[in-house]
Amino acid sequence: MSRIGFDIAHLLAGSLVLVSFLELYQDRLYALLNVFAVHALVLTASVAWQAFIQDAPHLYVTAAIALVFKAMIIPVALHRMIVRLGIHREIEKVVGVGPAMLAGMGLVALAMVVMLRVTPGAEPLAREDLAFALSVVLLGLLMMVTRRNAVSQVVGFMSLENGLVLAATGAKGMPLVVEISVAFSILIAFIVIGIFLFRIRERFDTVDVQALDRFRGERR
Amino acid sequence: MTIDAVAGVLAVPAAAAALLAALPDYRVTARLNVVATALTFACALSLFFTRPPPGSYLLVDDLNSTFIVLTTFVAFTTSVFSSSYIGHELAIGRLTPPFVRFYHAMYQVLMFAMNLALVANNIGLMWVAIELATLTTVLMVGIYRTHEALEAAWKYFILGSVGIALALFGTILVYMAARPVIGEGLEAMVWTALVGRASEFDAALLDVAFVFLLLGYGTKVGLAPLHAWLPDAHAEGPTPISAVLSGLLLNVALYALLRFKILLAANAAALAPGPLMVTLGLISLVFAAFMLYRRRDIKRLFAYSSIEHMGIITFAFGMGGPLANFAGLLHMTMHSLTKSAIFFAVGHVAQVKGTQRIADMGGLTATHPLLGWALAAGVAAIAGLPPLGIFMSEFLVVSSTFARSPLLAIVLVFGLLVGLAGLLLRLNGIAFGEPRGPTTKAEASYLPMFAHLALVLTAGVYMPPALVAWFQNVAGLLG
Amino acid sequence: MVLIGDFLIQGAQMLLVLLLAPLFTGFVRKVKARLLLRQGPPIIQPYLDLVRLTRKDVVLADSASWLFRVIPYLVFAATWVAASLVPTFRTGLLFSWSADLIAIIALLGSARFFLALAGLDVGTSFGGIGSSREVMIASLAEPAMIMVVFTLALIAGSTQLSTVAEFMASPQVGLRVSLGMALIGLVMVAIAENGRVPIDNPATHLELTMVHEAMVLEYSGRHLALIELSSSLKLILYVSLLACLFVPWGIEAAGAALPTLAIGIGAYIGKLAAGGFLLALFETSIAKMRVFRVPEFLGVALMFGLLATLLRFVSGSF
Amino acid sequence: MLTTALACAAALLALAAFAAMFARQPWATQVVYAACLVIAAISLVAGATHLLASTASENLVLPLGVPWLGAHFRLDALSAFFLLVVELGAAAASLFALGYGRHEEAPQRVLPFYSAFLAGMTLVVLADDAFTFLLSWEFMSLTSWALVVSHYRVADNVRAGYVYLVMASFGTLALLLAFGLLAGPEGHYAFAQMRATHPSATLGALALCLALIGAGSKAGIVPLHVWLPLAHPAAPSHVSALMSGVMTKAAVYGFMRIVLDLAGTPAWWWSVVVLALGGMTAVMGVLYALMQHDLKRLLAYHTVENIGIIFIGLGLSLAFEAYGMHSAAALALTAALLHVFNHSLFKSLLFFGAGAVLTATGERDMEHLGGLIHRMPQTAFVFLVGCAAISALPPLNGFVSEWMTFQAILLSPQLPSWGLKLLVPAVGALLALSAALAAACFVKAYGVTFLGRPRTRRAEAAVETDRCSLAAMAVLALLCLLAGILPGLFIDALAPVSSALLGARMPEQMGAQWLAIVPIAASRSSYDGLLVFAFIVISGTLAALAIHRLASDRWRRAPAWDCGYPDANPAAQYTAMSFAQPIRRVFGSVVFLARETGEMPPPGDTRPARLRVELVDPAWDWLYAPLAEAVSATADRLNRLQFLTIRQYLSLVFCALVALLLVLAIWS
Repeated sequence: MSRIGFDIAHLLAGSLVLVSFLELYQDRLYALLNVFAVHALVLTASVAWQAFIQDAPHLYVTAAIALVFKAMIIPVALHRMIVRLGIHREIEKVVGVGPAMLAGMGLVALAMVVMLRVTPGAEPLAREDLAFALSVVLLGLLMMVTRRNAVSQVVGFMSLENGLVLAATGAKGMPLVVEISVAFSILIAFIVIGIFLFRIRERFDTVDVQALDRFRGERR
Repeated sequence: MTIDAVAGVLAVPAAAAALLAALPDYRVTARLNVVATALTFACALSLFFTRPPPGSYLLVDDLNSTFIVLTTFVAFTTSVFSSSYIGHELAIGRLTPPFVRFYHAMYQVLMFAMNLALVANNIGLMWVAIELATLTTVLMVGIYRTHEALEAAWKYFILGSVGIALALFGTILVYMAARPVIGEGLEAMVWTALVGRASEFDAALLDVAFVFLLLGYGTKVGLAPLHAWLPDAHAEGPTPISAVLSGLLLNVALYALLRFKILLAANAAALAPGPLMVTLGLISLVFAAFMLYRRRDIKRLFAYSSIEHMGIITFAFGMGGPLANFAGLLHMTMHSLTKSAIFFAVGHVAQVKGTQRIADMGGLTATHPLLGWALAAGVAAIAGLPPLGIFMSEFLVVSSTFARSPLLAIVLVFGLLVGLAGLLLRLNGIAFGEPRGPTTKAEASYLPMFAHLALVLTAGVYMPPALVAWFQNVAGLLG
Repeated sequence: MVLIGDFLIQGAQMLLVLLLAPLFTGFVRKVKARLLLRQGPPIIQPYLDLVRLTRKDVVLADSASWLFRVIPYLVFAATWVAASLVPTFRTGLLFSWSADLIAIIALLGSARFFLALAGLDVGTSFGGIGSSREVMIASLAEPAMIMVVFTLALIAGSTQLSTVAEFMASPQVGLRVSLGMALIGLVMVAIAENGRVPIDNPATHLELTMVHEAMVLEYSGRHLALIELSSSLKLILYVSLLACLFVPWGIEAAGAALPTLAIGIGAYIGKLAAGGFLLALFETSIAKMRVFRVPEFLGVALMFGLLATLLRFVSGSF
Repeated sequence: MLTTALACAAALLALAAFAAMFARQPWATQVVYAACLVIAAISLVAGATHLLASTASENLVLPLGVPWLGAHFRLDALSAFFLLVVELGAAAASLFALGYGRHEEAPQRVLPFYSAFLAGMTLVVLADDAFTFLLSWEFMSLTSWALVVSHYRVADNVRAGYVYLVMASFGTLALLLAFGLLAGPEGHYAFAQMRATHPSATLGALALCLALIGAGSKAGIVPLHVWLPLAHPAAPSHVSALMSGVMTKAAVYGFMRIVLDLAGTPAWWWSVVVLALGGMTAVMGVLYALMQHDLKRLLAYHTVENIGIIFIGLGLSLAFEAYGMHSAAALALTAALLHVFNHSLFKSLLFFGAGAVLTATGERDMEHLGGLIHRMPQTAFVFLVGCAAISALPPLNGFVSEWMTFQAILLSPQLPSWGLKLLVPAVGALLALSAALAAACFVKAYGVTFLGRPRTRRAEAAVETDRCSLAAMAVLALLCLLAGILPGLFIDALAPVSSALLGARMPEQMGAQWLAIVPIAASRSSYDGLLVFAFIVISGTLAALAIHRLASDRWRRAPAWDCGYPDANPAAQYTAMSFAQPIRRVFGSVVFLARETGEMPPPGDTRPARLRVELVDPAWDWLYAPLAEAVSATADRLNRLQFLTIRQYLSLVFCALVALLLVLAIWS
């Protein structure tokens, strides 16, 4: 593969990590949704690029899904849900932005350390890509556990899953990629609908906090 | 003809699922459900005699045919139990016919998914199947639509999804490791091909992959600290599903773990998977053992005991070696049979007493002797008291471990003792003491319960040589 | 022929202790009285008492059971057998091997066991007091006694009284610290076991201070006679035990001729007199102690016994 | 013989199944107990013949248990002796139960487990590989547990059962570890294989400690005894007799099998542990017993004491064996074994008596009894024999074994090691103390229960128990006397055991003149129960005859004298509590921190004066309560994890992931 091709893929993957950091940085829901849309766009670009350089046309489908579903439908849906459920716009954090960022740095470093032990194989792309994908995944998880707000947690999960797609597409000739991305989109749809159905206003917690105290046989 | 057996294991549930979704009447569907599972079990048995050659998608070897037979058998007995259980639920109006219909369809889908996961030769396919099974159970856990049921389902769903993601990442990594060696495309995901050339894979990549797979599938196995979904899912769903979850789904997830353990073991440079599994196993064992003490909900109690035993099994497989592996297999089988039997009993008890609160049950051996003694026997078995099967497996695990690494064995024994004390404490309250709660007669289906207990008892004192040879062979495969 | 002779000797020994026992009790009383400058009863008073008692009817409490009537005979038998197995004037008695020192102690123990039961049988409060105190004292006295036995057995290499006595008579014993301690311990135990001052006062009739007397409070007539007889037997047993263990001189070895036997008997009676005198002297010069000082008293005895044993262990020369 | 015994065990199991089916039938009780009696008798004969014929050990392998190993069974001298003990107790209990069982209100909760329990004990002494042994061992515990909770409505029984089963499993796990140690990583579970591989001294010592914990917790070694006084009394009386008289012996068997047979040649310091524990157990057991006023619990505590005596014997034999003094070791071992046998006799007898009293009065609390000797004279008589025997009074059997233990202690100066030189006499003192205290305790038990005047209506209304029960007790009493006056017979019967385990035996006894027993040499020490018995009988009858012939034999009834106090009501009698008061003041204040608080109402106040006694059970309050505290505290801490929010659970997963990745990063 051409050097430039590798550089561009690399750039896109790196920028995905960057956008993840941006997500971590936000403290307003709408802003977060916009940033996530950007995240999805970058992913789309990178997938499309992979499809181009691997000339694997089926990856374009994945890119399309990423573009339509993640970059457009989901953000809009969430946006409307925020309005509908009257969720207030602040993002409640367990950990402040600063520490969260530091933790994120640590995670990226960890991802690098773990991945760079991998022997540079046929093409370096795989290794670098994996490192970035792993960081995106970890950052997504970090976001899920440091944000109290349901919507932001969904966003976290989705960016985690973006990392997966990045890895999957980066893995040259990996079968079932499209199916996987479809499956995941359905999963996310479930989650979003669930939030909507169960009227989970602020956080996943509310449901079981009540359940703890009122419903379970396990009353303390 | 040889393909038919495997095809049957998959096709029968699939077809049944479609059919059951279509049919309205409860009686018919319940019967049909039983018949379908029976058929599946028959197909599974035939796997012993005729075995298809490994394809790029499907594979049947000694390891998974053991699992398949166990799964289909317990699925069969559970469906028998479920017919009477669901009948009662309908009678008291806890479930409406449409939901029952949905339930039966989902039951078959679940069977299909688990069988698929077991016979899959392609790690991607295996992943898909396990996730399908997870999502199905999520739907069934929430089927009562009560607040806490929904809450349990939701928790299960979220944690499960994260698990799914992690497992997928692991799978991708394995593919990445395999691709340079095997080449692009489907072949690089075929397990037989992978294990054949695992020694040439990149060790570091395999390590990372295993970490993710361990966490991803470990969530399904219910290993602490990934267990959170398990107790509530068991407690709030219909009891047959609790039985299937404890008896089967956990095994299936564990099976996936074992496959990858073998893969890693085949690569000398990769880190030994044993210690990780041993650690997680011990953590789960001790943690669950202590959790038993504060349980007030009978189904949650046994859910935690499932965590405990999955811990033991993981520990045994982590230790490895012919003795420990044999013990692990035996323990897994015994645990599936016993735990599902216990859940059968618990289901009827909860229906009779109209509650799952242990405090509201008591003197069961006096009010419902059969149920009470069956439950007592089940608890004795699960607590590892002889002459029941789990005693033998625990005997083998502990004694073989103590000779190899005493400290581990002492932790193990400690956990076992704490768990036993916790279970018996609750059993005392349930089975003996002044009778409490309604004493109406239970219209229960005792057959599955006692069939399981009889099997467990037999295995405790006598195991047919054929079975032993089989297990030893499998234990050899596990390395 | 020899066997018959041995039989006679054994019989003579049994009769001897039986006959001497009341006399010894009387003697002690007399000496005590004299030391207190009283006239005191005649020495043969105990015989007279026994005869008088045996003539009287037995008055049984309403709540007394059959056991109550059997016990006096049991107690008497056990004590007599025990007493007859202690060599008095001649070692190597025919049956002395049938029970060694430990067995003799145990025999006395069974006598006490039944006596304590008798104290509880009628169901009166004083009987209970007596029994419970008696067993408490015994539970401390027996270990002390056993320790003394250990010491002797370790020195003589035997628990067989005849053997021990012969060994003690032999010059190779010499003077040993452990022996001295054992002696003191044994004396203290003997005092406690026989309920003498300062542990218990055989002459008291103040209920709350009684131990032995309280136990037998309900007995009358021949039963009481037997009990009295066996307690004097026990006393003489302990004295002769002390005699044969610590002043074994004059005890004839087995198979001695008749005239020498006479010497033996003489020596024995001399020892008894001395022992009685010392006992009386001791009792008149000391006051009875409170019941709960007794454990301390016997604790001391136990200490002596244990010390003696350990000393014996630590070095053969002691 | 082995096949016979195994067949009997199988028959018992079958009987259990049968009983489970038909227990509710009116005839079931009689049939089951009769069948148990017959089977136990057959098996008893088998064991006795093997022991007396002293044939070579028989082996048998069945295709059961651990698959590739099979279930090994073996009948050698040791197991034959213990088989004899077990079956004798079983037969007696079944005979007793033929009458006693009629009063059982829930036979379906007793019968199946009873015969299964017998089968379990039989199998324990026959098993010859680790798995079979532990299987039968724990099966024995399980069935006896079911019997303990057979009166399931009583909360105390259920609690007792809980403590019992937990302690039992603890013991089993300890034994499991011991076997794991001896079996090695390849899993040589057959005892024969373990014998073949001679473990090193440290390994053996570890095995000894584990065996001491495992078997000791079942036998009731202090401080592992806490379950025993709870569980034994809770069961029906014939089962209590079995648990106390026989099951604890099975535990002793397990200890001997592991330590004397499998763990290789002992080192001298092994014995120190055993001796110290034994001495402590003996004294603590009897002191505990003295503080009780529940008859069955008192008996249970005496089991603890006797186990202590047995372990003293075993410890001595270990010590002697370690220095190759085989004959002395044989003496100590024989003493221990003889005490095992004797204790099984009189403890069963005493529990039967307690059971008879329980059925006659419905009372276990001695403070509510009294005067039973008038209502149930035969029971009173046999119970008296039992009391005398367990108090080690000559000429009964309890004395013989204790006497032999003393003789063994007297051999200790020949031991080279100083530690033992000093320890053994101290243990001897403890032994003497416990013997004396035991006598005191049984004066209390018998006096308060059977003598005096009835303290309650129910005691007044008591009636003599039935024939079968009496027969069972009478047989045991007779055996007690027989073993007391003809000890030589039994000692010689034990010779094969000691020669099998130690390669040495006590000198032939039956040859000695007048059937005396001579442990070492006639000049050293000897005891002749027969003569002593004869003397006592003869002199007693002589005295009686003489007095009745020469003096008066008349007697009349009158109110009790009691120093002229009018006949107070029965409540004024000495109670068990007040009887034990002096001893409690001497020992209890040290061991149990006993405190007595008497409250005397002021003059004119009609309230009764009260005396309250507070005891501290050291084992429970200082060892087990803290443990339970710790466990429940941990449970509380961890239980918070049940109440986290999903996000927190996710963070658990996240932390696990990061931790594992870190491990990877560092591991490289």
